[in-house]
Amino acid sequence: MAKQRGRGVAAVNYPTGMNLGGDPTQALVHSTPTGNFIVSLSSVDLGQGIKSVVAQICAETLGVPTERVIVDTADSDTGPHCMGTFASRGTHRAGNAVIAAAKEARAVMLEVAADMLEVDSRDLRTDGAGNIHIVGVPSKSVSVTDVALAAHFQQGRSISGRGMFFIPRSYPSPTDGAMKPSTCYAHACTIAEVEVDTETGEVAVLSLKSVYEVGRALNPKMVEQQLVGGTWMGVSHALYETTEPYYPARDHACRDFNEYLMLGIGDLPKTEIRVIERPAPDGPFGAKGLGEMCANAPIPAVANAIFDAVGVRVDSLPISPEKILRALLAKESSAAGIIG
Amino acid sequence: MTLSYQTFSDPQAASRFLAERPEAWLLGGGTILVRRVNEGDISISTYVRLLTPELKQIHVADNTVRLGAGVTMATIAKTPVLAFLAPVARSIGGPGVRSAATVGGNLFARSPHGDFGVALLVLDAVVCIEGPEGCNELDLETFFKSRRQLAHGSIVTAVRFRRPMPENFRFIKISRVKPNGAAVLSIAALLSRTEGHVSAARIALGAMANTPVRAHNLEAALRETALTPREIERAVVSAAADTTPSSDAIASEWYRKAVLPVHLRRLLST
Amino acid sequence: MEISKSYFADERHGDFKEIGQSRQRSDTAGHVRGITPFYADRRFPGLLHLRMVRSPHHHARILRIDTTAAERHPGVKRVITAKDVPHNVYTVLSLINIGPEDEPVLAFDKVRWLGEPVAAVVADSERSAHEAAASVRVDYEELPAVFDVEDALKPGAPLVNEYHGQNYYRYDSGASRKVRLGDVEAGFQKADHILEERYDSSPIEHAPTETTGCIAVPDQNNRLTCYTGTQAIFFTLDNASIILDVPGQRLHFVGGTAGGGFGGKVDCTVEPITLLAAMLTGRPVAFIYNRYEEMQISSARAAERIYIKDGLTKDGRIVARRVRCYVDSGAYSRHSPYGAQKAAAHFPGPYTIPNVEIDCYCVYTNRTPSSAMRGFGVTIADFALEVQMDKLARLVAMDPLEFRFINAYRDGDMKAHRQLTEGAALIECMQEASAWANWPVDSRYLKMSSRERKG
Amino acid sequence: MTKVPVQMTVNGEERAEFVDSGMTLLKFLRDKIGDLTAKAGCLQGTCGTCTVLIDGEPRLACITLVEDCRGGTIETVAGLAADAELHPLQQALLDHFAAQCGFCTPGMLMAAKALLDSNPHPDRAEVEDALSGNICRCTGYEPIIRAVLSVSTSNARRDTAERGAV
Repeated sequence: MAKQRGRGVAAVNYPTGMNLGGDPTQALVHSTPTGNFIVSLSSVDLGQGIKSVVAQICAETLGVPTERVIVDTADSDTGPHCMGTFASRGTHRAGNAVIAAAKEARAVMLEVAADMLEVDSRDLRTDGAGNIHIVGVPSKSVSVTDVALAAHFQQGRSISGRGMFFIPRSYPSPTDGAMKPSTCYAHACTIAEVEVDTETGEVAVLSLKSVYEVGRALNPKMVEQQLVGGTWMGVSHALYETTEPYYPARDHACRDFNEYLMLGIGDLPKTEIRVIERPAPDGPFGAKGLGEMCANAPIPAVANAIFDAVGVRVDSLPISPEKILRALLAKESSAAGIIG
Repeated sequence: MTLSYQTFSDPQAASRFLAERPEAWLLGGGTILVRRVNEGDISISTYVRLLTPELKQIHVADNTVRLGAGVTMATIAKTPVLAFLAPVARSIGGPGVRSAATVGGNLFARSPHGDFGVALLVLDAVVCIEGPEGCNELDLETFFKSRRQLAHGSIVTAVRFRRPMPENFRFIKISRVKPNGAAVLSIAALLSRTEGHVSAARIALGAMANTPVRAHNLEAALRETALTPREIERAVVSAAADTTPSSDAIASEWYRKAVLPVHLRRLLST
Repeated sequence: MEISKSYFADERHGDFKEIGQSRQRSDTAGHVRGITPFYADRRFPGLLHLRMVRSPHHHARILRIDTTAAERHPGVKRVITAKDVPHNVYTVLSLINIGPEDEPVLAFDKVRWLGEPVAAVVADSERSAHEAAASVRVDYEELPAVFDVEDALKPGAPLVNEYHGQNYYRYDSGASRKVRLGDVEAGFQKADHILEERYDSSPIEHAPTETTGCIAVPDQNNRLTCYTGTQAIFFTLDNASIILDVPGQRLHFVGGTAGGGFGGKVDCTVEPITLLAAMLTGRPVAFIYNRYEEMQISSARAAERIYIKDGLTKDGRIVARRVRCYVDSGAYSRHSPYGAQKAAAHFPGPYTIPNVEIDCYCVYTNRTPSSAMRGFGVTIADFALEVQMDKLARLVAMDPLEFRFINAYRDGDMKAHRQLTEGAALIECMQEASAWANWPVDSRYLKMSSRERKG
Repeated sequence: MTKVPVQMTVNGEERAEFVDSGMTLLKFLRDKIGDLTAKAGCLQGTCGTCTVLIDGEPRLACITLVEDCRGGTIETVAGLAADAELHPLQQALLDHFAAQCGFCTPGMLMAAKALLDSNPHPDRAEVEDALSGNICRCTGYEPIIRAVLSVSTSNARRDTAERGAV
């Protein structure tokens, strides 16, 4: 049995958004009578957790705890327009829209509080725990609940805000392709370690160390969810996945999860993640889109590690045991001076 | 036609019922039949459930094992007297599949599935078939060769085999997806040795033909050898003549042929 | 997961109370209790089921569609064919003025891929829908099919999609989306080494555990509500409005909780026909892909063929890069014309190369239409680029990681698509990886910064 | 259409219904008695999203006929939590951020419960085997494995504590 190990590296960047179509998303924020806040959106949660992350964004902007924010999304009768959840745009676009809406709502909230405390609203601060106080005088405060009640039932004001984030469409130049296809870029570098069975072409990915630059990890545990899951998908793409195993021939197209191969639960590499933050000036609290890019660097890193291990290149995905074995046999034949 | 479900407690009656109705099918664990109905196979409209208790029973007497066709992989995996078969049973999909999939159903699974049949084949199992014409027994190799010609209405009720010396039994399943994915190939081997030499060898292969097959050429090549690395190396090449693998979504014909000797060598060398 | 805070510390302002906190997700309690409402968890009395009659051919002329037996089948409420669809030929990106409309909701003159929908059967049970679908008779005349992207571009190849008139999407820049910077031929001339390589991928399935689908329900206000797993609520609503030729105010979309998407649920393939079925029957209708349909009918990540030719100096600088990329769009456009130009912008990779020539082609073949997937236009490009980088490094006997430092883009660098680099952090990712994974690089690379072009 | 009677226990509650003959357990649970926790991910028995327990065994409700479940004891996620309090497995998935889209979660939970009911202290390989029939496309499985192993560990701690008490 001949098992050989190797390491490979890959480094990538990833664009946020779909500027080439024009990229708008809107949000509305309003308070309930008791000072909870509803974010209305039409963005979709595919599992990435946008409902939670925009709640945190809204809370931070308003200066209230996250649990006081309720996100109502994806009902076309109540939520303002969002292009959709794709192109790593959800958190970035919806997040920015929510910040804009929450800022407007916050301004009203502080004005109401200012009337109650008989000060200028510019002299007010939120404590993040549900209170508004005068700068430097924490004892002179009102609760957000009382502010909302006052707005509704005494001052007759709506604590609400409208938010719009819009990237105008970029049209590529027909001659040289000058264009602005996206806003900020996230980055990643993965180092993969593999073990290749030279007699069967089977690959075990032993470990992956990935560094991701995400702008700002708005919720680190949720960032980790995306990055770990995406890394798995990358390895799975690299070694397993195809709906048409004999592409471009259409034979034996996969019909089920027995045939559509993915990296199995019993074969998981040791996956470790580190995050770097270089906040994007246009991102919500600096965040960049990270949902897509996390799957990308592992693919070439694994491919390069296979070459490092056994000295053959498989330049077509997926890098199946068969392709590796054929390459190894071809290398052996050419080393032996056999043409073929 | 709407679906229906019929139960029988007498295999003969079930067999007669099935024989007269092409749209009626005997239900095992559902992994094949219910799936087909779910996916829109309208040629099936009647499920036939045979409720004879023997179908779910395991009998061991004088080292002869009788497995009812309705015994599940999960049951086999936890039956101490069949411990040598536990790794085979556990390789048949995840726990949800294993607690449904039956011995009888596995004999009808299409390549690359049907790894339990590979183990049974190496055990020289006999299949008990209840047909419209009565009860019949077939050795498993003949069964696999003729299973497509079985009359509609034939019911596999049990398999019977002699329990081997567990240490003589070896099984390996090569899957892309780990654990328990569909087979690139599977190998079952039963080797008896006398004074260090192979006195009897039976090898069966899964996913190396349309059904599990015996590797007669390989078996002959192994007989009387001492399983030295050189002898194994020479012998495993001969297995090629025993196989006619197909390409499918799991692996190509070429790949299966290419790695069979490697996996045989590894299995025989342990 | 660790956040390495030493990088860009001076840019990381902010004293946050909520941001940066690992608050528990609001939806997980519902997930673990199994009470999160996915579209298929909605229950409506009198629900009808829609099944498609699909093409058994890769490419064929439709001679006749006979639905008589299906219409008489017990339980069938309606059989829908192309003539019932108000605006049958559409393309999803018409919303951003990308045309021509090139895909029928239901095929009528031709089928262009195996599995293309030809008729929809709406019945009161799944079984009845299956049976009726099997009884629809369609006569075909098979046509030659083309499956390979480069074969499709050869003269004399079978024409896949008449709405385009040729087997590629015609951009304003011609057959390909072009990016040009500098003089790539001059760059090759100056190079010490040239490496030209080909990379391929095959289609990849999103494989969400929840399959694509929706339930359309006529409501009390003469509107229709569509419960859907779409990734884009208004995009899908607006496309449905066009296809059904009904004003948007008659449609109400409810979703926002999808059982995985990964880009596979933005094609609007189920909502319009299901809404139409609900309109025609006055009943709630469910159309839910089975797993086979999810695997072979729903769009895949496009297969790509990529040729990269690089000119390299012996001290490890890439001085010219030419890329030709063929995106296998399958029989129709869907989102692929967009993905191909996104790829064009991406192709030099996160490296600064003075001479660049990129051509990305969106090619039509007789295959399941491909579309967006996680990393649209980028994932396969990155595979090709980063394997190419590894080969280039070895060509000049350099460490692959050091080689990337030499070429890495930094703030202020001009990218091939004429944008100045800003917010770069590739170098820092590699620095961290180098130290952490014990992949040593020369100290000068550890002193580099994405923020300035020196070192 | 033939309606046939079936009777079984679902999450401790006796259920007696008339159903269409040939109905799957999944359809029975979802359409007949309104337990929507088991999901229809493939209807092929290949994805595990419909995993429920029948008489303690993990079973795929999509390929199981309800007429074969007569007299049986069915457990689904709907019966997992004791009112407001989550089952330790549910809590562990929550704590480990082991759910993203949530569609595979109910099946994962039932597959894990089947394991822990029969083997309170599984090792990692046993957890992998127990979940090997359940597809998750979001998480990369690792957080789910860790969540299940954490329950195994806390089972062990509880066992030790109980032994200590005696």
